[in-house]
Amino acid sequence: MTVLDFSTTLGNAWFASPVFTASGCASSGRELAQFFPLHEIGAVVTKSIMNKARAGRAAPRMAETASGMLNSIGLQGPGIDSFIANDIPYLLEQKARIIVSIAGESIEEYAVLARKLRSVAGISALEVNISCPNVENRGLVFACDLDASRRVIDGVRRATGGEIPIIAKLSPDVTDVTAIAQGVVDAGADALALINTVLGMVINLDTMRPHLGGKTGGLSGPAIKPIAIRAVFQVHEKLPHVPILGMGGISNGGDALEMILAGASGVSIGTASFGNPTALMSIQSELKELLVAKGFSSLREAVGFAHRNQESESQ
Amino acid sequence: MTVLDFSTTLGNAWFASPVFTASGCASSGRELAQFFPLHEIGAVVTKSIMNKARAGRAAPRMAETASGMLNSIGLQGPGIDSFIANDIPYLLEQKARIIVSIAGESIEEYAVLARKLRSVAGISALEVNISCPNVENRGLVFACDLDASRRVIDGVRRATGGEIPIIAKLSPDVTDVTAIAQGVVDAGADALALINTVLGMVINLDTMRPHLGGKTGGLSGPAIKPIAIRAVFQVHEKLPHVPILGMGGISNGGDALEMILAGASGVSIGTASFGNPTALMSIQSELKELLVAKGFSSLREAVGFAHRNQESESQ
Amino acid sequence: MMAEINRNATQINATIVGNKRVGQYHQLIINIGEISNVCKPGNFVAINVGGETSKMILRRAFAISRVSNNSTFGGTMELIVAPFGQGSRWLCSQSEGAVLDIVVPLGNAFGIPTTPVAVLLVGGGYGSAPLFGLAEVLNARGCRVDMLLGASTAGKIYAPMEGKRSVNSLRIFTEDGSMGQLGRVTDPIATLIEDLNIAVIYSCGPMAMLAAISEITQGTDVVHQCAVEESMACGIGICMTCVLPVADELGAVSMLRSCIEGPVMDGANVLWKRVGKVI
Amino acid sequence: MMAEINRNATQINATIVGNKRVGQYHQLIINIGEISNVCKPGNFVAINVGGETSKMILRRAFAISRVSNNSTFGGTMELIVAPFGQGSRWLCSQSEGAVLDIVVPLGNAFGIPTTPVAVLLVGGGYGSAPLFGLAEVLNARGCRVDMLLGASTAGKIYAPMEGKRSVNSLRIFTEDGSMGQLGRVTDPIATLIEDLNIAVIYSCGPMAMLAAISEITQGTDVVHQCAVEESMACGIGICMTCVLPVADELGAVSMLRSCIEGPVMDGANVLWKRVGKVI
Ligand SMILES: Cc1cc2nc3c(=O)[nH]c(=O)nc-3n(C[C@H](O)[C@H](O)[C@H](O)COP(=O)(O)OP(=O)(O)OC[C@H]3O[C@@H](n4cnc5c(N)ncnc54)[C@H](O)[C@@H]3O)c2cc1C
Ligand SMILES: Cc1cc2nc3c(=O)[nH]c(=O)nc-3n(C[C@H](O)[C@H](O)[C@H](O)COP(=O)(O)OP(=O)(O)OC[C@H]3O[C@@H](n4cnc5c(N)ncnc54)[C@H](O)[C@@H]3O)c2cc1C
Ligand SMILES: Cc1cc2nc3c(=O)[nH]c(=O)nc-3n(C[C@H](O)[C@H](O)[C@H](O)COP(=O)(O)O)c2cc1C
Ligand SMILES: Cc1cc2nc3c(=O)[nH]c(=O)nc-3n(C[C@H](O)[C@H](O)[C@H](O)COP(=O)(O)O)c2cc1C
Ligand code: FES
Ligand code: FES
Repeated sequence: MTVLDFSTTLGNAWFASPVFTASGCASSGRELAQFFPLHEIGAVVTKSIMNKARAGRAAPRMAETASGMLNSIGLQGPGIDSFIANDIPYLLEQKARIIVSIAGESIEEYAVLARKLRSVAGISALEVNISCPNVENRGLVFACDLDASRRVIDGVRRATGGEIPIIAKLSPDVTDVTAIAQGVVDAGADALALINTVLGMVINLDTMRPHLGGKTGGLSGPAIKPIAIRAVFQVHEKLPHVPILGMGGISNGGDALEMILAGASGVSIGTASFGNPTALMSIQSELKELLVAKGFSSLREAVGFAHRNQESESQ
Repeated sequence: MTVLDFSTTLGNAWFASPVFTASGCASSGRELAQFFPLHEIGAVVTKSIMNKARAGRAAPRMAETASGMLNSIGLQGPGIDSFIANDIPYLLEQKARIIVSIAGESIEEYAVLARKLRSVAGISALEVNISCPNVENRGLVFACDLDASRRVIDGVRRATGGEIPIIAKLSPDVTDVTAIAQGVVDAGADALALINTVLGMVINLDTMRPHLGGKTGGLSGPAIKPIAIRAVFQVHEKLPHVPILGMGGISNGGDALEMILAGASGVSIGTASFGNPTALMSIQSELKELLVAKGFSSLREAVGFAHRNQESESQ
Repeated sequence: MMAEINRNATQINATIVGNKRVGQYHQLIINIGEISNVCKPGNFVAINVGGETSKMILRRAFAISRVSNNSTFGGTMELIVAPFGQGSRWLCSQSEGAVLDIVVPLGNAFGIPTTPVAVLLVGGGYGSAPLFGLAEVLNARGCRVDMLLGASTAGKIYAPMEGKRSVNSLRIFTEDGSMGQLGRVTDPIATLIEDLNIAVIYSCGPMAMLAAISEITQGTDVVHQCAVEESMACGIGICMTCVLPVADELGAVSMLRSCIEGPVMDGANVLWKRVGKVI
Repeated sequence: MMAEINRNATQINATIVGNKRVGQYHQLIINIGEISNVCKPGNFVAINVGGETSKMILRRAFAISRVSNNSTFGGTMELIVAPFGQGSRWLCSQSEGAVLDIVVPLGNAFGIPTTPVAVLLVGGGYGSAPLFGLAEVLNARGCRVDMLLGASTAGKIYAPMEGKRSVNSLRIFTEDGSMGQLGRVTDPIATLIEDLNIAVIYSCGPMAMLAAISEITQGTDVVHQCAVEESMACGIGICMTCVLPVADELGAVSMLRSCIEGPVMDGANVLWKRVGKVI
């Protein structure tokens, strides 16, 4: 039997497994600990945290759609200080690997968050969620604006001094995701996370108005998997040396492998955990089995294989 | 019982029903005629036609995805001359209302097509599919480029001399669909069709390479409905006086109503006809019943109702 | 407290051992083995619906109506399901022998008074389901238990024969008068609080009913423990979709997850008027 | 011709009256009433899979194996289904009495020689299904019918007892030798053409098998009528996903829809090497 090297790296961070939670889909980890030991997965990516505590959007905050769901949480959270005081110690106690997701309303807020986290021990990487409205620029989402995206990452880079790998999380709601990817990598991102949710809406046929309190919401789940695979494929094609944390609709080992073949070095599991609290465990073991069955001796060999395999097509 | 006015208009074209086929999902009509009389629906929107005959992309051309499908047809078709000679007369004979969808690889090709169609009797409107690669500009899709989109519509407008309503069909794969919408309306579009398919990819786990012959494909079906509703809502909010032909994942009367409440004056049914050849008939009758049940006396009253209804929310 | 989130919750494959129509509802009996020992009145279960090829990716939540620890099947739980939309209709169509993927028990439980006091149980529609199991527990504690059930019409009243044994009185209200008294279940509450010297009201039903009861108990000493029903994506506290605005003792309002800090909440603390608004 | 596209095709709710495992396949018998009268060997049926809440939005195509016009159920059709992926597994799991949403008959039919000639029928895996019904028709025309069936292993050979009655000889090949002869079904074809003076080969099975037969018949007078199997989104000619590169008499190549200009095609005209390539 082949011994499979299942480990992966994002920037200079090493992980024993490439299967992570997705930000906002595991809260800060505690809630899942009843279902599996948090140290058995690659890492816990925590819910995007802002500088101040935040109540989030009005209910209803979700709508189920065909093979997907819309959410409109609005980054509810306790604020960075409480997070550092309460959530990080818990995760460390569980021996979980930690990737902290940060979100801001201004370029400065991102930098403040990064500075506060720089000195916290035990954080493997920062995921920078730039799919937030930029209050300084007409609420335009950072991730939809090349220049704003670059400036956020540049600010975070300066704040961390390069000590912690920076993963820039991109939105698919752009004309050319590879241009944004290139921009944030130039600005100092060590890795990329894609995709965030796709902007969507559901009209409630009873009230005959938008169902969600926040009107629009983010579409996630199997419905968006083809969009995520495409985005990862395109970005890996353009930037083959930049590690990608792939996500969007992954719910079984086959989906995870598809994402890895497209170019992801790791995968985040979001919505699948809602339908199945042990999804991370089953995806992890199915992915291992599939890699072995396909004859790979390491995860690394499989990363981006769909690109390399293109010329060798026989018919 | 209320007498429902089910008619709609797009520019100066009037239709007895707001339920149309979607371009590329009804071929040129003949194939569906076995399942229902073509004159009973709002209009047949024909498969996008180019100037010359075209073989299209390599197989496999489709992949089923969760609540959706990817297609990569590559605009296979007989070319405009054969289309005018063979397909239009057939549709006229069936007493079907006809919307001809045109596609080009250059701004000039669109104008040529429009000129050829200008003199053909019995065409209710032109749908201009600008989701095509612009061979004169690095294959950049027209619909993803504000300036190219405007120039296509401007050229078509000049060629038709304003005699036939022009419906510009937009892609959702852009950062701001309302900006493209505004641009094409300024350039002379009388109405908008949205959305075209969303760019996606599936990796085949057997071959471990992109499943489709054309690698990427267009995602359609219920999976994308929330994206379509959002796009229609956004565009109607910005341009309330521009009629919209809404499409994307509509498979029952409730879906059609949702689209209309979001701002569409008519709906196109694409992928649903693949799974159900009589989908147009059932959607049409369900929509009628729903409008009556909701107390509308005309379709027109329901168009964009989700916007007007927002202030009146009680709690 | 935090370390106890989802304590006891287990994901299991559980077999349906009974499915019976009761009025407009289905009474489902599901074999959950020893887990029945840790289920408390107020807890709920989250069920996968639609099978392997389903487009419905989220679980559906159902209040546990009752558990039985020594039935012929080992431990079982009972659910009362309204065939409302696609997921619940699918569930109601499952036959005996069908295996469900469930997560159970979830959520907190109704608080039980430490001294025998007079309590009123108010149920709307299938909201009566968990109240009968609760009544047994309260009864065993020596409480005087009175119950009010309401619904739009007779077929939506769920009031099983055996359930009535644990209650002192049971009054039924329907909006169309087709069963019990014509009117709303909330109509007699104010009077009953006075007459019976009610210390605690336990309620379960539509949000509007819970809000109405909170209005009645406002400013009184009556404790109002209500089981809320917000739409839930995960049921285990990881998605933040199921939140309600709740005030703490100091009046600070936060959006609490009704799946783990509920479904049972103190009605006096929920800001009913701000449900569905940005806080 | 164009006016005849999908002629006879009807969308109906049809009841399963039989579902039996045969080797690795399921034999389904479906009641289609009078429609059985217009089904011809080569036609296929498109079936909705997964039910109301399914994430599978496209129909699945299955060759009609045989029809029976005066069975006890009225007209029925038989399908041989391999439980391969989600859709076909769902179909195989449906019990007698289940109602399917089907569109039938679709596609063209095998051409039948006007004079009694010697024909060879070649089936791969479940591809043998439509060949038995075809054999009966050919037999009735006075043709000499010989048959070759192949598969990777014995469980994938479908060769019903009654089917053998209409054929002169039946030889079976398996790649693992677990049934019949060890080898490929295409191995003996060249010799048989000579020995039996074959005029037409009818084939149904994997694309590679069809291509191999076309290579054998290339340059000979033997007509090769093959039933192709491209993945189909609609089955009725409206989506253009199921195309194959096919040459006409003048050598001009076009992408023909295998659902309406097939599934039966002239193997000599299909550009097998260009399947899956841009033409
Ligand atoms: C804590 C809790 C306890 C519940 N107990 C019961 C019970 O005992 N019996 C019972 O019949 N139902 C109960 N429900 C409601 C039950 O979950 C919904 O009836 C069911 O989810 C409806 O789903 P559907 O698929 O049939 O409808 P759909 O309309 O197809 O559902 C679409 C989505 O909306 C959500 N949704 C729809 N209605 C409700 C609702 N009333 N509450 C919350 N989410 C909803 C669904 O979960 C789903 O995600 C409970 C809900 C919660 C949160
Ligand atoms: C004209 C025709 C006749 C057929 N006759 C038979 C038959 O008699 N018996 C039988 O078992 N199968 C037959 N098939 C294949 C049958 O349609 C597929 O087995 C079935 O679609 C597999 O679907 P699935 O959902 O199980 O697999 P999945 O892998 O889940 O299917 C995913 C998608 O790929 C398509 N697909 C997968 N395999 C095939 C295939 N081999 N050919 C075409 N599309 C495919 C499906 O239609 C679906 O859209 C036929 C196909 C065609 C086109
Ligand atoms: C309820 C919910 C909350 C989310 N919150 C965040 C968040 O706080 N920060 C973030 O970067 N992404 C957030 N996401 C996006 C996910 O991390 C992920 O990118 C997306 O859902 C696609 O993956 P999935 O289909 O596996 O869920 C959220 C998604 C959901 C469904
Ligand atoms: C197989 C297929 C072919 C299509 N061809 C065209 C086309 O030629 N021109 C065009 O404008 N849109 C084309 N479309 C897009 C549809 O018209 C429609 O915009 C899209 O599929 C979303 O609607 P739906 O979800 O109802 O299918 C095609 C879609 C499909 C699935
Ligand atoms: S339902 Fe997910 S947090 Fe409550
Ligand atoms: S399957 Fe749609 S055209 Fe053939």
